[in-house]
Amino acid sequence: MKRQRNRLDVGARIDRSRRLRFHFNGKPYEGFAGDTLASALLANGVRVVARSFKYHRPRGIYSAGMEEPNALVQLGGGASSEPNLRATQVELFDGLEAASVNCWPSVNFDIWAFNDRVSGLLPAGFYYKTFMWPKSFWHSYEKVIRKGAGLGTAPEMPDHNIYEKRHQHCDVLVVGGGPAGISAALAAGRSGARVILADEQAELGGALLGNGERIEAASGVDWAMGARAELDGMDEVRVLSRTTAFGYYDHNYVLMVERVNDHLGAPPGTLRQRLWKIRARQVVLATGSIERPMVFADNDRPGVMLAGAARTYINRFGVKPGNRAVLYGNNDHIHQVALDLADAGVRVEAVVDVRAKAVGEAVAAVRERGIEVMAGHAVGGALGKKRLRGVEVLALNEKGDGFAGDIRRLRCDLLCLSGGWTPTVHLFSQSGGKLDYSENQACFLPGEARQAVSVAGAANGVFALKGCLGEGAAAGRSAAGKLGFREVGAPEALPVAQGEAGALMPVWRLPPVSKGERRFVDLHGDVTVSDIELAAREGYSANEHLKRYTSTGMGPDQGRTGNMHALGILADIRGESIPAVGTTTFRPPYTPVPYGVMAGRDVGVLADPVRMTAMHGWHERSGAVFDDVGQWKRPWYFPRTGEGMAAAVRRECIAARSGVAILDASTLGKIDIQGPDAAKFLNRVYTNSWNKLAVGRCRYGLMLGEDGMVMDDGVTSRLAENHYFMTTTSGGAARVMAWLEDWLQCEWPELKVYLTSVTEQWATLSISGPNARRLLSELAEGVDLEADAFPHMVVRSGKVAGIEARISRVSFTGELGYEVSVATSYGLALWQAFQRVGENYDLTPIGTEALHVLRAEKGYIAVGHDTDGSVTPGDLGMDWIVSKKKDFIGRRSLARADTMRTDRKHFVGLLPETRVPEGAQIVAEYKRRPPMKMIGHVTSCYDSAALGRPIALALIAGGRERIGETVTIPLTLQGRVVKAEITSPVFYDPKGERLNG
Amino acid sequence: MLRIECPHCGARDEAEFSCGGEAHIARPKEPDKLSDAEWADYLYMRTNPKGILAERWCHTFGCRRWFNIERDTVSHEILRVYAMGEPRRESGT
Amino acid sequence: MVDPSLRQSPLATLHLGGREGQPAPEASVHLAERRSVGKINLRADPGDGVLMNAFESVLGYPLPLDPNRTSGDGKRGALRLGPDEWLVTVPGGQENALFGALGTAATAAGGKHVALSDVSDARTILTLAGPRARDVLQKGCGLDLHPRAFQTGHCAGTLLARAAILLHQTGDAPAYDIHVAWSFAAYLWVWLEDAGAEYGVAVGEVE
Amino acid sequence: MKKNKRYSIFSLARNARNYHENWAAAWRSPEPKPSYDAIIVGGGGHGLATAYYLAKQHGITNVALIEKGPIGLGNTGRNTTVIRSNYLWDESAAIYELSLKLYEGLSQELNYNIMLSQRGLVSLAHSQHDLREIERRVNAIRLNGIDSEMLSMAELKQLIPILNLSPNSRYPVIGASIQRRGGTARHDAIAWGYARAADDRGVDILQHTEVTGFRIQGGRVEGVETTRGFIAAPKVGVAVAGHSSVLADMAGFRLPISSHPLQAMVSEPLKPIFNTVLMSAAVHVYLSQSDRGELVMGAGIDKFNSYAQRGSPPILEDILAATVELFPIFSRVKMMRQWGGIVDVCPDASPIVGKTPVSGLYLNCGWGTGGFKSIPGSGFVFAHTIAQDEPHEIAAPFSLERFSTGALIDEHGASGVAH
Ligand SMILES: Cc1cc2nc3c(=O)[nH]c(=O)nc-3n(C[C@H](O)[C@H](O)[C@H](O)COP(=O)(O)OP(=O)(O)OC[C@H]3O[C@@H](n4cnc5c(N)ncnc54)[C@H](O)[C@@H]3O)c2cc1C
Ligand SMILES: NC(=O)c1ccc[n+]([C@@H]2O[C@H](COP(=O)([O-])OP(=O)(O)OC[C@H]3O[C@@H](n4cnc5c(N)ncnc54)[C@H](O)[C@@H]3O)[C@@H](O)[C@H]2O)c1
Ligand SMILES: Cc1cc2nc3c(=O)[nH]c(=O)nc-3n(C[C@H](O)[C@H](O)[C@H](O)COP(=O)(O)O)c2cc1C
Ligand SMILES: [Zn+2]
Repeated sequence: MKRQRNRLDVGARIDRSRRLRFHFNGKPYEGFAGDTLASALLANGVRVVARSFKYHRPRGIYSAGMEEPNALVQLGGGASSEPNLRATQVELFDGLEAASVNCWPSVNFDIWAFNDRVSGLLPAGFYYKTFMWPKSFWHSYEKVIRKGAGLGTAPEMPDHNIYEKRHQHCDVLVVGGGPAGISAALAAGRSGARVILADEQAELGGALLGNGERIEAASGVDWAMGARAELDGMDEVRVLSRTTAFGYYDHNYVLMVERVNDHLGAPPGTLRQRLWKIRARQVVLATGSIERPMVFADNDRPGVMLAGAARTYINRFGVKPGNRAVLYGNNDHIHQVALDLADAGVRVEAVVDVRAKAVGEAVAAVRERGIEVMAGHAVGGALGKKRLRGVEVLALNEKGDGFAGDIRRLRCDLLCLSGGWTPTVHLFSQSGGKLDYSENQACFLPGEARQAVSVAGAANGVFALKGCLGEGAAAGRSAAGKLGFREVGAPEALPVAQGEAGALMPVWRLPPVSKGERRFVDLHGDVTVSDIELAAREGYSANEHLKRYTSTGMGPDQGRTGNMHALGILADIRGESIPAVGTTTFRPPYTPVPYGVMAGRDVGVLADPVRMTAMHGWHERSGAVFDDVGQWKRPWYFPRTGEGMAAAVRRECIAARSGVAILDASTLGKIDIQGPDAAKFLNRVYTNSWNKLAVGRCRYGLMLGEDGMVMDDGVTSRLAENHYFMTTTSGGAARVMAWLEDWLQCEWPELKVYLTSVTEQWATLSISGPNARRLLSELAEGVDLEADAFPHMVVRSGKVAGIEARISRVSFTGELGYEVSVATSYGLALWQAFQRVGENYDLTPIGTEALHVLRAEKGYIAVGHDTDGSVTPGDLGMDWIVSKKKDFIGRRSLARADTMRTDRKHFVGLLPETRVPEGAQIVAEYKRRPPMKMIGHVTSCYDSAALGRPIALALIAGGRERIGETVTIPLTLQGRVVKAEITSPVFYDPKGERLNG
Repeated sequence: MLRIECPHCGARDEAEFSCGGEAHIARPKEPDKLSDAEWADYLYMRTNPKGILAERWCHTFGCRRWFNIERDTVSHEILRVYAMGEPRRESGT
Repeated sequence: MVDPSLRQSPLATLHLGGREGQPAPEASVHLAERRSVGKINLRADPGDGVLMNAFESVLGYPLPLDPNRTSGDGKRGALRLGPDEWLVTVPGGQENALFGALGTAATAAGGKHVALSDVSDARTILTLAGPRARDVLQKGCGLDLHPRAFQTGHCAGTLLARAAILLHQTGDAPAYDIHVAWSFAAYLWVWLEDAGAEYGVAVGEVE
Repeated sequence: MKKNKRYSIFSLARNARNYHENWAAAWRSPEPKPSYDAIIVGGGGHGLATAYYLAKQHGITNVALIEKGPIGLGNTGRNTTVIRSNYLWDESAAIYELSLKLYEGLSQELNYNIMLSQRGLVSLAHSQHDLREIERRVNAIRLNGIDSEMLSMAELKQLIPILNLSPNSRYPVIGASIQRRGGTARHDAIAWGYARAADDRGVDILQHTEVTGFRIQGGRVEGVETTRGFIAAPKVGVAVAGHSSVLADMAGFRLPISSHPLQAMVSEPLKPIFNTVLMSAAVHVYLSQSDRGELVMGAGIDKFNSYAQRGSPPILEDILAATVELFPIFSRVKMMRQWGGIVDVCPDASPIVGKTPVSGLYLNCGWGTGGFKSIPGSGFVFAHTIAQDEPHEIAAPFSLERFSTGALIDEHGASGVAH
């Protein structure tokens, strides 16, 4: 294993006693606890860590945080493989494995780098201009293009970690744990408010962790650690480290992801990440700022780095990011960093400052050290390929917008850039807040807020530490204060030394030093200044067009380091101000979020509740095959050993027609309707009349949408003077209940009716067949089952198998039938009692499939099966159930031109030669080749045991007038054609005699 | 996720509610007297403003009660919560 | 009286048998099903004082008139579900008697528009208690359960994970009753055990 | 030097030599004329295609296309780009198939590569009910002469090996259909390609010009008020999607439309892993992988009205849970960006294309969650309708009158999500 040759001997926040081994691109390395993958790679002198998206240019580490545009890696393998992580954010752990993405065969030798050679052919939007001929070739071109695009690879195995979610309310949410955020949390916390402080880094401190600033007599880091201890001691404060607030939604709803154990390698089976769903009464955003680079030719070479990052590598990670450095920028920061570099033993070649008059404390200190300050100069280009070898420096003209004088070459392997700061306004902007442009600071600042949010510190354009501390505390105090929390004995402001700073001079674009040079604006997407100029030339000069045409800011880094330059350059080209050009939209997530954590535990068995009836256990033990009806599992059929579906269903049907069958009907929706106006209410929601239903009687009802289309059906019984009991279809239960409440509360509040859903209170079984009465009589007590005493469509109470039951004589099979309902917890006992006595009757459990065959033989509709929301009662031939004497929901719609057409699709029976799939289409005139005119479709089709042939139900245009005609069912999928005769939909027992047993 | 103030239960997450669309659409008293077009107006035509909309919500997973709110369809700000049956505010307010 | 031994729990399909009541020293949440509770859904006009008094005399406590509040104790009590809706609970087996008494009282008080529905089996009650109970619930419930916002005696209809529930805080431990529809109970139990796993879950004896 | 307009590999190579400095603007930025023969409001795909076909098919070239912002940034610029024509009802099949056919030659016709990628569109069934509906649709589509097939489980496995086909999944996949000609196209290219071609034929594309009112005299439209003044025209076609009700309000009528957020998202770019387009109506998710490598996914609408181009996060949680359930290997893939559009939803999930109560004013809207795929076809028939003042026969069923007559074209039930 190689020595960490760029590691400093002392200082920084790494633990040199804890060595961690890791592999990068298959090679072993060593780092220390506290390292990120990026700092460890730099410590080991690894320069090329990635290839760019389009031209596959070699790239190194550019930043020290989430803004990293280059160093994307694939982490782990197998079930822990994760694509596209920023090496600058990956905390090192022992055994970590990482590899560069988007290169082949290796990051150092990448075949695709050929793209860089022909980059002249690949300007922004080149694909819109070519690959059009020959027409059929695009598909092949596309394959190649797709291979070249993309970054990391999707894992090959399912994830072996788990994720969870959590809701949390708080008074004040503080996002960002730098000096501003810490101060805010302290102030709010001391007032007794419920506070959450979240920061995406491993430790609190923010910029203090890397910039060596001091507060009072202590280092900034010590101050942060002290604050952390105080916060941890407050009952109502929760500090969440490694937690990124990534989305700011309506009504102060903020989503955050906490990386629970990624830094420990997230062992299999453990909780890896947690989604926090925060509802905050007040939010303080102290999200800091991101340093901007400078733009010049070949500014993407490994060794070019943001100045603050270089500083962080030294102060926080004890890594010397290079041996010989040049600094280049437009503000004081480069001078401060020059001092840190020099202190760390880096040879500082020169500080190149575009400002003609570089003054201020830091500049003076640099000069004092004997470091050359090249004021009024700019870097024209970088030298080297896989590593930086030097830079070319030119003097600027007086206005600072062009070059004057000769190129001077400086040798270096590190170039630190600072083009100013971009406040991290992402979350503020997501919250709906407006941005204002600050000419002074050349950046957008939070303006008018739309939600209960304030912004403090660098995120608010306050870049000096003293201001950050003060503004943070004020924001925390004010947020808590708005909620009535008062800080007692607010401490004095902390003393911070603050030097004189020179003003920043924005420079977005300088003329090219030579034609065809590439100055990268968006490093990730390989977008250059020329690309932006081309886009503008071609008319894509709206910022939103520019973004999409060039793909600026569309990579995983979302243009953190490039967007402001793109904007500045575009404004320059258009000759307009930056605010006139405007930003593109900030969208969640702030940084990419794994699907897994958004899914949480809502996968596998917890993906969606499985609803089971009281009898479910029995069905399962009896080998039922289930079908999903909404969330319910319903027995579809009950095969016996060795029996296929067809045979099982046939057997079940025969049992119902000749003996007795039992069905679990518990899933039917059930609604208690009570009140003096109940009948009036039913009259309005059903098509038929409910005026004359006697107590103890049941009636079938059909419900329409206000558009006149059949919506649901079911049997309703009158249990008492003012008490009705409605049943609905299983799938429609919730919808009907909601629908009825809606009408009652919103349209007819004058009706005295109460609705209570009792679907789950009752377990219901239904028995049908000639032996149904005899079977029931063995179990029923206190109910006279004789036909005369208990006729069809009557409901009675009594005991069945010793259990209080409600028995109704109804039938969906056309046979003599009863529904027996008991309190759900007795459902299984009831069912088992039937099984026990049923042995003598060959009682056969049947599933939904047999039920469908049986009801289809009788021509009974199944709503949602034979109807699809476009069918009226008239279409179904059910005018008999539509009252002419009263208004009801949907009635007026039946009198519209289209619903009165006589050639609408009618519900009819079909006798097909062979069984056809449901959904098969019907034609009157068959043609050998499509297209042909369809006149309807098969809604239900079964092999009928009772009829000894296949039967079907269908919706056919003018069908009732066509009874007796033969139509054709072309089954193009199976390559056959079936003829069928149109009939009445009632195939079996048309007189309904069997109902009476 | 919107935070909606149920008049009965207090502020709850949007997930507990169902949205019923535009409020104050009264069912015509005598549908038969309406032309097809007038009926279609009741059935389908909606004011769909960019700005303040009076709409109905039901606290489905709470108290199951319907109520009205005024909400800005651009900012999503909820300006007013009021009972079912209470009239809409005069326009311009 | 129907033989209560014929009753079955909605959790039967989970085959918890044997795990109930096992000692779990590490556990900081306690999960159980409280099966034997009679429940009556009551709808009436809270503004009808005569009616309210009549109910109070039957129940021995007043129906709560504040939203999201309960009255009575854990065994016999009423939860306010909505402006004109309550859930009245009694020890299992007494629901028929109470149902009758409430009905009679309503009639006697001249209550023309009152609805009573026996919903004892429509929902079951899962009880969740212990120092981390709140943390378990917050994994799937958007209510603010902080003691400043939700306390013993409060109730709320809400969502827990993908199930509709009625949540009732019954003690400061904290302890909660979670009323959940019969057919969602098994799902919710599995969800709760899963969510509680990190805190250790003791599976309680069935009451 | 003469600017380059024609696109080809040769012109690209030629231009590379002078650093691409000679490319002409794809479309001009003209000053508005006081009057035009026709005005199209809305610079989304539908408006731009309409302007193009007005010029190309009907020789009406004195046309202004008026767009309040930059073109193509409404739903056209933010949709998941699923293209298919496998619709249930004959009326729908006709218009979507016309569209797909036009799409198939569009790169060449517009001389702009729209990157049509006919990689096949798979619809999943998770229950017997789903299966029945899918079969119904496939049968109908085939008899309409449009390609569509059922896939066996084995074929499905071969086509999408990473799909979770375990019977123990909460929503096990029990069947699927495919339209092989279905796929995706580059959304921006549709807008820009049509704009460039329309401009080439003389259409004035007026960006950053917002229509603020209509001038209507005696029931006839005379022109539009805009933020850049009044512009006269005897014919005005409106294709503003989510803003249709706002424009209708200006013209004094209401529409059966409500505007809802529809959300979408992309993952970070990945190497090719998924080579079809997949939709599952039951679990409400659809996804594809773009040429850049992102997984592009969308969901169902948020249920409340909104003009905010953003929705609520539970929708995202749901689609991502569904996605992980269907593709367990995507659990560690990351969502990179999510956004929303404003979709114009009709009660029957079908569009409105035709005349309005104001003569000379025509309307194209209600495409809701599914109108990207219809851009060429809809533009074609809408241009005809405007030019002839008579609905094109394919557009006729999609009239506004159908809400009075009741002849709705209900694409909800059978199509599930209408993407
Ligand atoms: C997230 C999402 C996913 C989708 N996925 C798919 C899919 O996979 N497949 C599919 O086929 N469809 C999909 N759609 C639907 C599809 O995007 C739309 O139906 C289609 O783009 C509509 O195009 P358009 O031209 O009518 O509208 P838009 O593209 O929205 O254009 C309307 C234009 O009108 C302009 N405008 C508005 N008001 C005015 C005014 N007063 N003056 C001037 N101009 C005005 C707007 O600025 C806008 O540019 C999706 C939509 C969304 C939001
Ligand atoms: N020299 C200069 O010109 C200059 C310029 C800018 C800033 N600074 C220094 O930077 C500091 C600014 O202090 P501050 O507190 O405003 O910012 P900060 O940068 O110190 O802290 C911001 C913190 O917010 C976190 N963060 C950002 N977005 C987040 C999100 N979405 N979720 C979770 N965490 C998030 C970051 O990880 C960081 O820790 C001061 O020390 C100041 O001196 C100096
Ligand atoms: C098909 C498609 C692919 C997209 N791919 C990306 C992408 O790779 N990177 C990205 O940042 N955004 C991508 N977007 C999203 C856009 O950046 C943008 O968010 C979206 O068009 C909505 O616009 P708005 O966010 O400006 O409102 C994509 C959008 C679409 C429609
Ligand atoms: Zn409520």
